[in-house]
Amino acid sequence: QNTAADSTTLTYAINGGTLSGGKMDIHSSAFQATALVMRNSFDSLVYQKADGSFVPWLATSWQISDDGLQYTFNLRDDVTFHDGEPFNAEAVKANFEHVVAPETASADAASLIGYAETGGFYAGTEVVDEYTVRVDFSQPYAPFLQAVSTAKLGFYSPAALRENAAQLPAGGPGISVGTGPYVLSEYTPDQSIVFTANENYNWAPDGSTHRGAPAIDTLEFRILPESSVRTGALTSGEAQIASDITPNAVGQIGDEFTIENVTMPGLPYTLFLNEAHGVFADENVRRAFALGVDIGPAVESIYQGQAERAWSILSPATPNSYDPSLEDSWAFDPDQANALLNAAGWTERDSEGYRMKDGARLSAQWLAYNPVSDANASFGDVVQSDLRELGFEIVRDNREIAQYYEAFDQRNYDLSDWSFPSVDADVLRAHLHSGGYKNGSSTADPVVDTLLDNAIATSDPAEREALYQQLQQWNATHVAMVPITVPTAITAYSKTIENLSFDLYGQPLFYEASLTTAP
Amino acid sequence: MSVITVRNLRVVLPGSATAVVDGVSFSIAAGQCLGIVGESGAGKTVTGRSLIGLTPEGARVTAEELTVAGVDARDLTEPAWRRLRGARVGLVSQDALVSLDPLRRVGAEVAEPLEVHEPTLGRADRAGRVLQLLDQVAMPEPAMRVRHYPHELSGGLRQRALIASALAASPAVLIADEPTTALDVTVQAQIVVLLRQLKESGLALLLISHDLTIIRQLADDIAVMKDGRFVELQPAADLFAAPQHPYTRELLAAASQSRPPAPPNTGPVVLAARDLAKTYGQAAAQLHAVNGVSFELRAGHTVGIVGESGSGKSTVARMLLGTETPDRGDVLMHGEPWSRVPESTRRARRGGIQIIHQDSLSAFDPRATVLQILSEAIALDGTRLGRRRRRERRARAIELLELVALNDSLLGRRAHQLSGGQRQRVAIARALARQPSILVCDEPVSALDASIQAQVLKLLASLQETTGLAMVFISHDLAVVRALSHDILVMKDGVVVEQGPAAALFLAPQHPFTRELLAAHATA
Amino acid sequence: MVLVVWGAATLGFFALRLIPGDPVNVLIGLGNVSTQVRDQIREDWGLADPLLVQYLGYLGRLVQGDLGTSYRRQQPVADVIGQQLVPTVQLMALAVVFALLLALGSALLGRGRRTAPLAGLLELVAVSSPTFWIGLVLISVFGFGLGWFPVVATVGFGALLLPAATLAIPVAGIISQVLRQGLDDAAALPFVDTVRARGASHTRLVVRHTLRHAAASTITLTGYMVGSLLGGSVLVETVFARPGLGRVALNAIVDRDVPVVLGIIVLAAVAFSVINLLVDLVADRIDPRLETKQAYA
Amino acid sequence: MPAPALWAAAGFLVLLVVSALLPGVFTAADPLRTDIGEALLAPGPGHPFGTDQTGRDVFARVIYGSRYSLAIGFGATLIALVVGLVIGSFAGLMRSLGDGVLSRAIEIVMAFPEFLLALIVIAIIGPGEASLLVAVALAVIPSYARVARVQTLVVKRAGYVEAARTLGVSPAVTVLRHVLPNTLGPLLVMATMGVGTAITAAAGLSFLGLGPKPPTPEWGLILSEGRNFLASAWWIAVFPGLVITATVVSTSILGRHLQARSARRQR
Ligand SMILES: Nc1ncnc2c1ncn2[C@@H]1O[C@H](COP(=O)(O)OP(=O)(O)OP(=O)(O)O)[C@@H](O)[C@H]1O
Ligand SMILES: Nc1ncnc2c1ncn2[C@@H]1O[C@H](COP(=O)(O)OP(=O)(O)OP(=O)(O)O)[C@@H](O)[C@H]1O
Ligand SMILES: [Mg+2]
Ligand SMILES: [Mg+2]
Repeated sequence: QNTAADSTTLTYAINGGTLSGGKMDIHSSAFQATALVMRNSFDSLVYQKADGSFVPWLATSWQISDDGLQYTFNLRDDVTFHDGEPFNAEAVKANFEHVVAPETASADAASLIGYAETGGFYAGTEVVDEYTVRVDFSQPYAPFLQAVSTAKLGFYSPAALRENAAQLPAGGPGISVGTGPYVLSEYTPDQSIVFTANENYNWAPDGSTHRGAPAIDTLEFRILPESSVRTGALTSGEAQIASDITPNAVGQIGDEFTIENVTMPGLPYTLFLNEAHGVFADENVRRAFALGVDIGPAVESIYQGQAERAWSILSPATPNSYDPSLEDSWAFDPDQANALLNAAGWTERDSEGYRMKDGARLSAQWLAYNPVSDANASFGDVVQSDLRELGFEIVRDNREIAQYYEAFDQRNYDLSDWSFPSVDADVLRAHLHSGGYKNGSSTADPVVDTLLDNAIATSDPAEREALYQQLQQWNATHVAMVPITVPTAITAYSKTIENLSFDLYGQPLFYEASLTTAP
Repeated sequence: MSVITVRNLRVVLPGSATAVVDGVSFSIAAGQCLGIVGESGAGKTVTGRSLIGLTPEGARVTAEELTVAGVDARDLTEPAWRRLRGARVGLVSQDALVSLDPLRRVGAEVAEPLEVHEPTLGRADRAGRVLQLLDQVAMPEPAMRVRHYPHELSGGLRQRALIASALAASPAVLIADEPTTALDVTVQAQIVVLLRQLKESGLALLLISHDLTIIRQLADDIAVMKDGRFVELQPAADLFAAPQHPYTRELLAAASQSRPPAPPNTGPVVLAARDLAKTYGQAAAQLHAVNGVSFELRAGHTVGIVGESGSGKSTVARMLLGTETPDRGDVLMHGEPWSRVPESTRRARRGGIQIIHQDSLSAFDPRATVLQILSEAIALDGTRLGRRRRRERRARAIELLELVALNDSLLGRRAHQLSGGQRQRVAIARALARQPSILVCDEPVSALDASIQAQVLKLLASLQETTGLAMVFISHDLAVVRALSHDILVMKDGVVVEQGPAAALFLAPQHPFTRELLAAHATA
Repeated sequence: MVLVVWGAATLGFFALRLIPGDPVNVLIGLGNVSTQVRDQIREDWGLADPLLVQYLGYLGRLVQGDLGTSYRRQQPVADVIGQQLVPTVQLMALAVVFALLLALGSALLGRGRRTAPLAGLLELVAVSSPTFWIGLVLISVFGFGLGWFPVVATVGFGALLLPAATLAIPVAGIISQVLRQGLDDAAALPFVDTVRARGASHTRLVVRHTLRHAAASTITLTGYMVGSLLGGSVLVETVFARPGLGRVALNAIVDRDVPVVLGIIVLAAVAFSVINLLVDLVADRIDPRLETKQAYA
Repeated sequence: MPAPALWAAAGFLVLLVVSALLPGVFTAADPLRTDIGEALLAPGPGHPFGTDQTGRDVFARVIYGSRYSLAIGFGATLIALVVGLVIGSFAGLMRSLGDGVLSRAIEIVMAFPEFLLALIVIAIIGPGEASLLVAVALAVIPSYARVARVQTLVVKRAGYVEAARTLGVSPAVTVLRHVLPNTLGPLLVMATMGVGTAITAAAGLSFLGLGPKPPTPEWGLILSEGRNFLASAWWIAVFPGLVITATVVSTSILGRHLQARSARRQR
């Protein structure tokens, strides 16, 4: 007898180890985990469907001016925030202004909105009337619609922005106040985040199979950074759904669970070779690096078939941009790599067998921040081992986040690594544009900048696709980054959850879902 | 009707082929006392304990007969022994001062046998019995004492509590193992009185002691034990009148030894104490450990200091040695200031005055061998000898050992591998290594048994004769002081209550306390 | 006690300044932020003042009971600590209880002639197993394998059992060694013979007598171990994903959240002093001969 | 301690020391060399402890890792012992003022949770073998200092120190010849026990990512890397776990033996 029939609770085991460090603010956090959790409390202006098209959500309709410089949104007039404040044009304006305010120190959301301290093109937000709002740009910005479909450009209650701005990064009930189907009702850092159904909710995106308040009353997100504990929590029945399942755990999860494996769009897991520092200034060395690591088998073994080898700096899942011609375009070739290193003048050897030039060792320092995931660490071991065969030393430098940022800001490292999910290929702007905030390779090529600028200025999908393919080709030649694997979001959940849907990032969306009693 | 009958008792300890107790037979009737005397390690304790099943772990106990309070105690199981212990046989262990659980109140300790053997007894009844028992052993103010912890009681009171607890479950036999060692003479006498009363009330008593004088006062029969055997077992009167065994005679001789000192020559004053005073603690808790002690010591002479425990004897010794600075007064050595000069000045002259302690074990670095112990002192000698090489130091060490009647086989041993007597002699050898003109002896023989005591005293006397050493001799045992001293100071509560030539003092004691001391000594 | 707290706060204050890394970076994270904004933040947080001024300011506030504001969470440090204090105290308290019980069990097991080596081995394995290792094993076996204890639940006594056991095991190993040593030492004391001569059974001997003797040193040690429990609790909290001060401390150091670290240091110093005081009181009660001041001077 | 256990412990430690100094004696495999084709092989003839997720030989990693773990275990303990002894005996020997200041200082550092101290040290120096060693050492120095101080106070009052004084031995010689050696005894025993604690503490810090950099084959790091393979490839974590335990057990057995010996000597 399930007496909980009148009150359903779903427990969701997530990694989320980073959230406690002031990363609960959708506007300032660059972490994907923030969006994953906060999506439940925050709606967007538009909803992006699985096929990449946009449908109304908080905006009933929108117009883009012919010059591509103005986006006008007509808003629903029946939406209220969790604290009862009305959602209207003023609220949108207040939120967008919060994103670009210097005190917010936003990285990702600001980039999404087209703001930058220098070289940005976000020009401001105007209230046209109570339920109409217009966003202006100084140059055409095609990805904006996609940007406003993400949780990171979601909306806080204006009251929260006024009164609790400083507490937003810490987050919590009464602080993280949005319009979403769930109200954040309890937050214990490093432990759990509890959401309760928003009984007033009646503004689901167009095409939603469910209307009104969500079917599940309580969502408890359990923060469990140890992956084995997450898996165990799921299989023992303590949680009904768990995300960030490691590839090697997939095999241990039984048939009573569904495994959702979503290939992430955006930037794959990529190594950034910093041109502005040390040995990677030399293109030959960069190419030798890319050729000298036997990436394919390593990916196959470490990700145990749960993730594909990446060939390009964009994931195949990124709409309207991927260049499939790059697939199998280069192979592990230690001879060629050795030849390139010789050509670059790294011909002498030291006592440990590493290459030398002018008394200096061929050595690259790999900057990463703790904790490094098991898979990434293993991959690093392979890189280090393979390159040692070439006489190329890799020194791992895993730092705590504060020191990581410091080194990163000064670009005084040789090599770093990350992936960055995004539904829009414009993610490359942050990573390759000379002014990009995550330009880990220190790329500063006018050609690249022009390509990126042109790409956001055109709204013609085919034209954009061509431009992004040129960028991918550019990287294949210049090797600013070495794509490794296309990350997948692996989520496993009990078959008692019905109608669970996933967004393009592989994040579960609980609004439509319901729980049945165990069969 | 004997309460205890033992025939041919034999105890073999694990890991040893020879028996520690061998062929021992005796019996004790109700109201009677058997005394066992003998030197340390003779097997007295083991004999006593085999009557209560507490021989060392793994020991094999065999006997043709072993009847304890009507029970055949051969091959008893542990639970069976437990029913016997306390209820039929009581034990007052050697080392009375540490034989009560220091963390429990006296009342609880005394009550424990009742809890074990008479579990039906109510709380109030038990408390009543405890008071009654304490009353029986003449514990003053028993109602207050039950709430005290053992460390809050003096040695004599602790011994009484221990006896009370042994008697609690009304045993028929009491084994008292060295019930008076470590106690003052005055207290010793009180305990003897108590034991005598118990005996007279019908208890069978097995009294173990190395002190013949105690045995003599209580025992009806006396057994003399040596190397695990009874070399002699006789009614007390017969034994003292006509000792059979040579060892018994030796024991008796050692006990009665109190050689009057030879008349002194008038040598130079080597050490002079003037109005020494020392106070410990502050304000309310202030304690005048020593107050106004003065005397002179001449070459070849001995000054004896007696007094009960805590009277300030050791404090005087430390001030003489210059390890404690007097609060008032002064010590002069060879007429020169000594106690009030800086330690660095004193160090050069330290060789001239040396000390021997009661507890010689702690006076040796546990890591050092006898050779190292002696070498350290030899090397300090200001003469050329000090810089001589190892071989010569070794030779000198052997010489010193011979001086104290030891041989070089001990050179490689560490302090804990020596017997008490050997250790005390090594301490003396070390003191002599510096060729002092003054030797301070602070209870040098109190930890030793009678025969060895006698040897050490003899050694000291002969050293004084041959070297003209001046000695300060401290003891709470009048007999020992008497054996060596020319002048005697009697101390009580930090003050000298009487002072004078030994002969006069013994003949005509002036102070009541001295008389009390002498009286206790005489009964002993 | 005031001295200890002051000393710890001072030491902590200056030691934390030695950590490289600009707290401003922590405050803003990754992003394009102008030096002007940085300076503003520095100004706001009083990081622009000379070190000594900052130090005196800190002490001044500390005296008034103000621990400052977390850089990271923008909350008063007292609140940050307050939120996490209860779970940590629960965890540690239960762990201490477990450790003592386990130690007692092992010590009693170790009294038997044949079981002694077994107890010794158990102790050594307990001491030598890294905490996170024990935690993962306990989770897999008792949490997920047998399903006896909830792992994911965050409230309730049941959820506390496994983490507390994990934290307790290595500590129990150490305490047990000392307890066993204490029991053995006490068993060699002369009064034991007296007790046996009264006909007391072995159990009675241990329960009524030697255990008390062993307890004094055990409790002193346990008091000292409480400090090191914080280290273990970081690992336990990480493995079991529990909230608590251990992780707050770890994250605060990683984040250079100086006010929070200092707050925890001050709290730890206060706790240390209080616990030592309690331990001394208890030890005094157990052993009437002890005069605390002398015994530990 | 039964003799066979003692010999086994000593033998094991000797093997460890040899493997730390000359790892090549035990294995020809390269602890850092990955071989994806050989990944996750169960223990077998070629790989006595199996291989890990990147095909490295776990046995070779454990053998080569002994260098780091022993260096941290013994190094940290040695540092703590020496520094603790110096501070503690200074405190114990000095007259009231110096002792007061030093023992207050010890107390203050002891009030710091060990772990916090270690974390701060690592934060200051940055993660790595060296800082791990220093951090672990620093965390335990106060305990050693405290014991050294108490022991010095005891020894200072011992009869044989007074005996040396009355013999006229100079204070410096007394300290060197009598006080220090007798203080050292209990500390040495504590240290042999401490080696194990140091190794497990270091493993804990490695687990948190504060230890040596990967792919250093430090035991704690191997253990931590292998923890998610417990169900599918138990050997990655179980063998290093066993070796850690065996090491600690061995040092403790030796420590207890020493303790028993010195206790016998004191009696
Ligand atoms: N627990 C034990 N283990 C080994 N040997 C023991 C033990 N107890 C006593 N012995 C040995 O048994 C012999 C007899 O010892 P016992 O204690 O009976 O002597 P004692 O006559 O009582 O001497 P003391 O006058 O010193 O008390 C001694 O050689 C002693 O070393
Ligand atoms: N260092 C000290 N601090 C405080 N009190 C002390 C100290 N040394 C001795 N006393 C006290 O001074 C008094 C005299 O002690 P002292 O050791 O001189 O006595 P004693 O006559 O040698 O006794 P015993 O026969 O027991 O050796 C005692 O009450 C003792 O407690
Ligand atoms: Mg005896
Ligand atoms: Mg004395």
